[in-house]
Amino acid sequence: MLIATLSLPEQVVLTLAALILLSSFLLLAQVRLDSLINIFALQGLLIFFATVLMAFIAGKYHLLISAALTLFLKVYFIPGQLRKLVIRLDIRREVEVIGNPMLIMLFAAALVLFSYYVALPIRELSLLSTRNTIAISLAVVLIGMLMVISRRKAVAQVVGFMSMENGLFFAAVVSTYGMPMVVELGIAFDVLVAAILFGVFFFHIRTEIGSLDTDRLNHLTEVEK
Amino acid sequence: MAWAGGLRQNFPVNDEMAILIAESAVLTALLSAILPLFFLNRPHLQSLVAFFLLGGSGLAAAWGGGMALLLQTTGQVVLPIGLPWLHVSLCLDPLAGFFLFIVGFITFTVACYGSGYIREYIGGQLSIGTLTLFTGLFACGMFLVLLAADAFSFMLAWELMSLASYFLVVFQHHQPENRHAAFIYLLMAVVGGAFLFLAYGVLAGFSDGFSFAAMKAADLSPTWATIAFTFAFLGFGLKAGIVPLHVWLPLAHPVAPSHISAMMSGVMLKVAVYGFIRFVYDLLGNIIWQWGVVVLLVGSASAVLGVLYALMQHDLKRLLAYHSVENIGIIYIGLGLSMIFHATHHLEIAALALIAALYHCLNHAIFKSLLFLGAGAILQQSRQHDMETMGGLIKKMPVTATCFLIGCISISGLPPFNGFVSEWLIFQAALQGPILKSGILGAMIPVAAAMLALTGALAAACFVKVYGIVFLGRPRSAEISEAQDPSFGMRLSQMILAVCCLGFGIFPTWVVRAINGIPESLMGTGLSSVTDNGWLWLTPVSPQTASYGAPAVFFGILVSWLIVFVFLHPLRRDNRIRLGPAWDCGFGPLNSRMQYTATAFAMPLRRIFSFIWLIVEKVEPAGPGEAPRYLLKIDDRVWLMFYVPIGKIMLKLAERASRIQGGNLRVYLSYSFFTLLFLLWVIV
Amino acid sequence: MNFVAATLVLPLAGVIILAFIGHRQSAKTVNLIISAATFVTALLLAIEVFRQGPILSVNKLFYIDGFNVYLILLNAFVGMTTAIFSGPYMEHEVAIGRVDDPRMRLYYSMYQGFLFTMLMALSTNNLGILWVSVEGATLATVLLVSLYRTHESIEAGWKYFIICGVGISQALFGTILVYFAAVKIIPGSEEGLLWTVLQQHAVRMDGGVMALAFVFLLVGYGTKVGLVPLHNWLPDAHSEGPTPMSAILSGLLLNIALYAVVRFKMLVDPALGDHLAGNLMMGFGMLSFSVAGLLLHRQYDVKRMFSYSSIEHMGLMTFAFGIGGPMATFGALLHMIVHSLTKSAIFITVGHATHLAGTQKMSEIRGLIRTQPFVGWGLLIGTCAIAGFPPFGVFTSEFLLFTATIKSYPWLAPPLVLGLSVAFAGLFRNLQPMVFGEPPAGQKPVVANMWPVFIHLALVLWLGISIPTVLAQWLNQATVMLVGKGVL
Amino acid sequence: MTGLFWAIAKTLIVVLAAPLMVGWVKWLKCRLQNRKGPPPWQPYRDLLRLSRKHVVLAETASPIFRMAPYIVFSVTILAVSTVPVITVQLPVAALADVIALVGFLALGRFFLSLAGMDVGTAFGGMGSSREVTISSLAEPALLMAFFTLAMNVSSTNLSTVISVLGQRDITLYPSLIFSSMGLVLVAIAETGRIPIDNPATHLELTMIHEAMILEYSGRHLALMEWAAMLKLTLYSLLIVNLIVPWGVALTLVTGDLVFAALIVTGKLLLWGALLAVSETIQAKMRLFRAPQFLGLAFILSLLGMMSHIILEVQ
Repeated sequence: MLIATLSLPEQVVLTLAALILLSSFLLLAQVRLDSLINIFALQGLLIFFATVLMAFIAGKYHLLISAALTLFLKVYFIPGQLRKLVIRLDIRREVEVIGNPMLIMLFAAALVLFSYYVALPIRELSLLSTRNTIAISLAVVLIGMLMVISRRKAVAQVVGFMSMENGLFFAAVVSTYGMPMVVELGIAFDVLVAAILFGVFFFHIRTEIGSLDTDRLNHLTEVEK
Repeated sequence: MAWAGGLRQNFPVNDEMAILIAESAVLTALLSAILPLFFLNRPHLQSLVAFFLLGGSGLAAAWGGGMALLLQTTGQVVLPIGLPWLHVSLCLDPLAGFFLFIVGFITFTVACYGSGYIREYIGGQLSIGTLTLFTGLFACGMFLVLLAADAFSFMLAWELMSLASYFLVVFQHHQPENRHAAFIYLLMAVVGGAFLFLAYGVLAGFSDGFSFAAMKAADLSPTWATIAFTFAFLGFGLKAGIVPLHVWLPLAHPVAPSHISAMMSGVMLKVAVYGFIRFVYDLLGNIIWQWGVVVLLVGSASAVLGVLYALMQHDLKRLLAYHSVENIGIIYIGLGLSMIFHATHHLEIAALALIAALYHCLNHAIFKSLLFLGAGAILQQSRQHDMETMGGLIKKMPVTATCFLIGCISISGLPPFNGFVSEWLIFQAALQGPILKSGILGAMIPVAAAMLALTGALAAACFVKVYGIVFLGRPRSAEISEAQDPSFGMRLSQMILAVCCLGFGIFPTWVVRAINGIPESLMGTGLSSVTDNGWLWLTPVSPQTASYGAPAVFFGILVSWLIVFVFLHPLRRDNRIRLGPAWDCGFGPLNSRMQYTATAFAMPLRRIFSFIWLIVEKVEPAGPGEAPRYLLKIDDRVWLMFYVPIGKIMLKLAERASRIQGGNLRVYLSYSFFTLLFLLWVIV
Repeated sequence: MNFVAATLVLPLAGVIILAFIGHRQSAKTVNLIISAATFVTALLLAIEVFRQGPILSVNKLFYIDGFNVYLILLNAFVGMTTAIFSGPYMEHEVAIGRVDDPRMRLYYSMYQGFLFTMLMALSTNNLGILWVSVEGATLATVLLVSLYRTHESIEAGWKYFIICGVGISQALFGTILVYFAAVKIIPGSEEGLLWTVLQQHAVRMDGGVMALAFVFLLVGYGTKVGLVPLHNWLPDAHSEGPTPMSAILSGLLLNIALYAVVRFKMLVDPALGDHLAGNLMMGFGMLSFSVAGLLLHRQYDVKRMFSYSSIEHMGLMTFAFGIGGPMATFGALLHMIVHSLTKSAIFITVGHATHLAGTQKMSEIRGLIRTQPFVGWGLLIGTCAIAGFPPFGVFTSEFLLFTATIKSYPWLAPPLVLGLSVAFAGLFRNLQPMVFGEPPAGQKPVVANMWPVFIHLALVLWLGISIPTVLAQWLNQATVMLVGKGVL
Repeated sequence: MTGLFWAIAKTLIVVLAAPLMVGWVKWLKCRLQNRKGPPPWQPYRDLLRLSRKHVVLAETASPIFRMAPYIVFSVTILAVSTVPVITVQLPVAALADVIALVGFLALGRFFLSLAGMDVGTAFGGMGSSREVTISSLAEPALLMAFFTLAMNVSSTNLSTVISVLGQRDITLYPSLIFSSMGLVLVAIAETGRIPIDNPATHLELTMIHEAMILEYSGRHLALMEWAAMLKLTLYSLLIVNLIVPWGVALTLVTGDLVFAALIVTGKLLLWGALLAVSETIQAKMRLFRAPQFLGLAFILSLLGMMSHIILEVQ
C-alpha cells in the first residue's frame, strides 16, 4: 500500500517510527556517554509522541496513560538518573572504543532487513495502518541487544537495555494499541525498579573494579587461565 | 513333571505359599536393615539383631525358593506401591525359585559368619549401623530382583542392589584405593543399569506396558530382538563381570568386608546371570543362534582370561575375584551352548546345557563364598591380604584350612566335588556339537570346550599355588604366625559350605532332577534320561554315551585308600615315624625366605602366556649394604585398551565444553542473541 | 478463592514488615512464621482445588488448575523449609562478618519478595502479569546474589541481571506477539492475555505469529530456565549468592520459568497443529543436558557443581515436555517436584558443609561423614537421589521419561542414557572425596538444622515408592491439558 | 557279579604289573645304551625295600604331606580300574568316563603338588610349580584327544569307545591319527619321560617329579613311586588300547580273555620298547621349550577334532 493513502497522523507515526530507528543507529554509533544518554532521552520522546498520536488515531485513550509513563520514565527519570550517575562517577567524557564501528553499523542494517523479513507473516495478518512499524520495533529491539553486546561500559549497556524496552513498548503500541492497562503498569514498575537497581550496581562495580568496564568482570569461568 | 507331581501329593500346598514365604524373607531383610538403627550406641546388640534377622530372611528365602523349585509352583502377588497405574508385582516361578534358594542360602551362611567377623569393627571409627543397614538393603534388593515381575520393579530392585553394595564396598572409606574401587564400581553399575533401561525400553516399546507378561507377549522383529539382546547382554554382563566388562570386579570385591565379598562374588553375580536367563529365555523367547555364538565366545574369553589374570595375583581376595570372572565365563559357556542348541531346536541338549550352567551357578555360589569366608578369616586373624606374607596356616587354623582345601578342590573342578560335576555336564553338552548341521558351529563348540579344559587345568594350577603358599610351608611373616581359627559362627558357616561342596558333588542326580523343572518351564522340555538309571548314575544323554557315578567314585576312593592302608601294614616292621629337619643340601638351616614365593610359583606360566598381561619386571641392583630388589608389576591390558581412552575422550570433551563458560558477559549475550536470530531464521 | 489472595498477600506483607523490622533476632522468626502461614494457606488452597477442581477468580485475574496448584504448594513448602534453614545459616554469616545489618534487612525482605513474585507468576491467569512477575523475581533476587559485595558476587549479580533482563525482554516481545495474535480473534482486547480465554481460542490463532512468538518466549523464559546456551548466568548466580538463595533459585525459580514455557506451549501447539514447539524444546533440552553433564567434570566449587546439575535436570524436563505424549509429560511434571525438593535439600546440606569446611572449594572439603555424619550422609543420599537411584522419586520420573523416549524417539535414547552416565560420573567423582575419607585438621561440626533436608528426602522417597492419588490426579490433569490424554 | 570280579582282578593285575613295565623300559634302555642295567624286576625290590624303611618326616610337614601318598595312590588305582585292559565288559567303566579319568589324574596331581610345597623347601616349590605348569598345558590336550575319540563314537565311555573302534573295519580316520599323536605326546609329558622330564636324574635344574617327592621316605616314597609307575602303565594301556583297539575281548569268554591278555601284553611290551628307543635317541629339552612341545600336542588334538568335524561328519 502507498503511504500517500494514509491520513496525515498516520504518516506522522510512520515518520516517527523511522526517526526512532534512526535514533537506535545513533545510539549504536555514539561513543560519548553523555550524548548517548541524550539520544536515549530523545528516543523516549519520539516514542511518547508516537503513542499520543496512536491514542488519538485509534481513540484508545488509555494509551495516553502509557504515554505519560513513557514520558516520565524514558524521558525524564532514567536519563536523569543516568546523567547524575555519569556526573557523579565523572565519566561524562569517557569515550569508549567499540570494535569496528562501520562493521557494527552494517550489521545493524542487516538486522533491520532481517526483522522486516521475520515480521512479514505478521504484516500479512495485521489490519492496522501502522503494521510495518512492527518490523521497525523488532529492529529497535535487536539493535538494542546488539548495543548491549558491543559495548563494554556498564552505562552504555544499560542504555542499550533500555532502548530494547523502548522497542518493546513501541511494538506493543503500534501493533495492538498497547497491552492491557494492568500489564502496562506492571511493566512500567519493573522498568522503574530495574533502573534503580542499575544505579546501585554502578556503584558496586565501580567500587569493586575501579571502573565500569564490564569486560573486567571475568573471574567466574570454567576455563582456567 | 511326574516327580514334582509326586512331591505335590506328599506336600499339598497352594501356589501362593512359596511366594508368601519369599515376601516374608524380603520384609525380614528390610527389618534387619532398619531395626538395628534404633540402638546405635550398642553395637554388639546391633550386630546380633541384624545378623539374626538376616539369617532368618536368608532361610526364609531359601525355603520359599526351594519350595517353588521343587513343587514347580508359580505364585504372584501385587504390592500396593509403585506407579499409580502400575503397582509393583512380584512373581516366583521355578527359575526365580532356584536363584532365590541360592541367594537365601548364601545369605544365611554369611549371616552366621558376619556377627563374628564384624566384631573387629566394633569400637572403631566405622559405624556398625551403616554396615548392617546396607547389608540388609543389599539382600533385600537381590531378593526383589529375583521376584520382580515387571520392568519397573526389576530396575528399582536392581539399582537398589547396586547402590547398597556400593555403600558396602566403600564402607572402609579411609583407604583411598577403596574409594577409587567403589567409584569405579558404582559408575559401571550405572552404565550397566543404563543398558538395562534400554533393553527393557525396547521390549516395552513393542508391548503394552512394563509387565513381564506383556513383554513375553510382544513379538519383535529379529533386528529389534537382537538390539534388545545386545543391550541386555551388555547390561547384565557388566554386573556379571564378563571380559572386557570385568574391571570393576577385581577392584570392588577385595575391598569390601569379606562376608560382603562373599555375597557380592558368590551371589550378586548370579543375580545378574538370572536376569540374563530371564531376559533371553523368558522375555525374548525365540533365540537366534548368533546370540549363542556371541555368548559362547565371550564366555570362553572370560573363562581363560579370568583364570590367567587370577594366576598373577598375590592379593588373596583379588585372586578370588578374578576367579569369579573365570567361573562366570564357564557359566556363560554353558548358556551359550544352550542358546545355540535351543536356536537349532535340539531342546534336549539345550536343556542339558542350561542345567549345567545353572548347576555351576549353584556350585560357584557355594565354593566361592566358602573361599571368600576363609580368606576373611585369615584377614581378620592376621590383617594380611598379601599371599607373600602368609604360609603354614594349616597348623594354626586347621578348620579353616580343611574347609578352604575343599573349596580349592571344588573350584578346580576335581572329582568327587561339586565343581567337577557341573563342568562335566558342560563338556557332555559340548560333545553333542556334531549333531548340529552347521559346520561353523560344529567347529566353534569344540574350541569352546578346549578353552574350558584349559581353564580347568589352569584353575587347578592356580589353587595349588594358593593353598600351597597360604596354608603350607613355613609362615612368611610374624603376623601370620599369630593367627588362629576364628570364632564358632565363622567356623560353622565355613563347615556348612564345605559339606555342601561335597554333598552337591556326591549326589548330583538329585540336584539335576530338581533343576530339571526350570528348562521344562522355560522351553517346555526337560532332560528325560538324565536320571533314568537311578540316583546312583548321572547319564545326561544316554547310559551308553556317558555316565558318572558320583557316589560310587567317592566310595571307590575311600575303599582303595583303605585297602592300600591295610595292605601296607604288615610290610611295616614298626610304625614309628621319625621327625627330622628338612633336607637343606648341607647348608645352614632353611628359613621361610628360602621357600618358593607365589610370584616364583607362577613364573613359568607368566613366561608362557606373557602376551596376555602388561608386565613390568626389573631388578634394582644392590646398593652398598642392601640386597638387590626385584620389582614386578602386572597390569590388566583391558583397562588400558578400553577404559583409559574412554576417560581421556570424555575429559577432552568436557574441556571443549567448558569454553562456553568463558567469563565474558558480552560473549554470553551474543550466545542468546545469535540463538534468537538462528531460531527466527529457522522457523520463518 | 480467598486463599489465592492470602497466599499472595502474606508474602507481600512480609516484604514490608521485614523491611521495617530490619535485622533483629525476631526477623528470622517472622520470616519463618510468614512462610509457614503462606504454606498453610497454600495447603488450604490445594484442598479447595482438590475438592472443586480448577478455580477461576471472579476478575479472571487468577486461575488455579491441576498444573499450577501443586507447584504453588511446592513453592510455599520449599519456601518454608528454606526459611527454617536460612535462619541459623544467615546468623552464621553475620557472625563471620560476611554480611552486615542493612543487608540482612534487604535479605529477609527480598526473600519474601521473591516468594511473592513466584507465587504471583504461578497463580496469575494473565500472561502479561506472568511476565511481570518473572521479571520481578529477577529484580528481587539480583541484589541477593551480590549480597556479599565481593568481586565475584557483584560480577555474578551483574551477569545475572543483564542476561536475564535481556532474555526476559525477548519473552515480553513474544508475549506481545501472542497478544497481537489474540486480539485479532478475541473481542475485548482487555481479555486478550488471559490464559483461560486464549486456551479456548488457541486453535484459531494464527500459526505463523504463534511460532514466531514461541521462539521469543522460549529464548526469553529459556534464559531463566537455564537452557544451554542461555544458561551462563546460572552457575555464577548460584555459586556466589547466599546458599538459601541458591536453594530456592534452583528449586523454584527454574521451575517457574519452565512452567511459563509450558503454559505457552499449551497455546502454541493447537495453533500450529504441528510439533515445532516440541522439537525446539527437545533440541534445547538435549543440548543443555549433555553440555551440563560434561561440565560437571570440571568443577572446583561445590555450589557451582550442583547448579550445573540443575541445568542438566532442567534440560531433562524440557526435553521431556518436548517429547510430548502422556508418559513423558507425566514424568516431566513429576520430575519438577522431585528435582526441586531434592535439589533444595542438597543446597541446604551444602550450605552446612561449606560452613564447617569454611570454603566452597571442593578440593578442601573432605571427610564430611567423619566430621558431621548427618551433613555427610545428607549430602551423599541427596546426591544419590538426584543421580536417579531408587527408591527415590527421581528414579521414577527418569524411568518414565526414558521409556517414553524409547517409544517415540528410539535413536535418542542411547545418547540420553550415555549423558546420564557421564553426568553421574561428574557428580560422584567430586562428591565422594568430600563425604568420605579422613577430614582435614580444623574441620569441626557446626550448628546444623538438618530437618528440612530429612523432610525433603523423605518426601522424595515417598514419591519414589508410591505416588499419592491426589498428586497423581493433578499431574494427570495437567498431562491431559498438555497432550490431550492422560496416563491413568 | 563275575564282571565285578574280573574288574577287580584286572585292576589288581595292572597294579601289580606296573613296576614290571617300568623295569622293562629301564632294562631295555640300558641295553640300547650298551650298559648292563638292573633286571626288569628291580623296581619290585626297590618298592619292598622302601616300604620296610622308617619314615623320616620333616618337622615342618603337615597332615597333607602324610595324606598325599595314599590319596595319590588310591586315586590312580581308581583311574586304572576304569580303563578296559583285556575286556570291555566292565561294569566299573560305567562309573567314570574319560573326563572323570582325567579328573582323577588331576586330583592326584593336585595333592602331589601340594605335598611338594608342604615342607617349604625351594626344591618342592620348584617341582610343584613346574608340574602344574606342564600339566595345565597337557591336560587340555589330553581332553581334546579324548573328545575327538568321543565324538567319533559319540560316547565318552571308554569301554564303548574301545568296543566300537575295535569292531569297526579298518578305515583311515585323519582325526584319530592326529588325536593319537597328541595323546602320545601328552602321555610322554604326563609320565615325566624324556624329553620333558628325566626320571633318572636328581639334578635340580631339570627335575620335576623327583623334586616334588624329594622329602619323602619310607613307605610314603614307595607309594609315590608306585603311583608314578602305575601312571605310566595307565597311559601305556590307554595308548595301546585306544590307538590299536583290536584284540580287546568283547565278551567274558575265558578263551577270548586269555587271547586278549596275550595281545595286550605284547602291545605293552612293544610300546615300552618304542619308549625306550625314543628316550635313547633324544635328549631332555629345556623347561621352557616344554610349552612348545605341549602346544604341539594341543594343536594336534585340536586339529584332530576339527578334522573330525570338517572331514568326517556328514
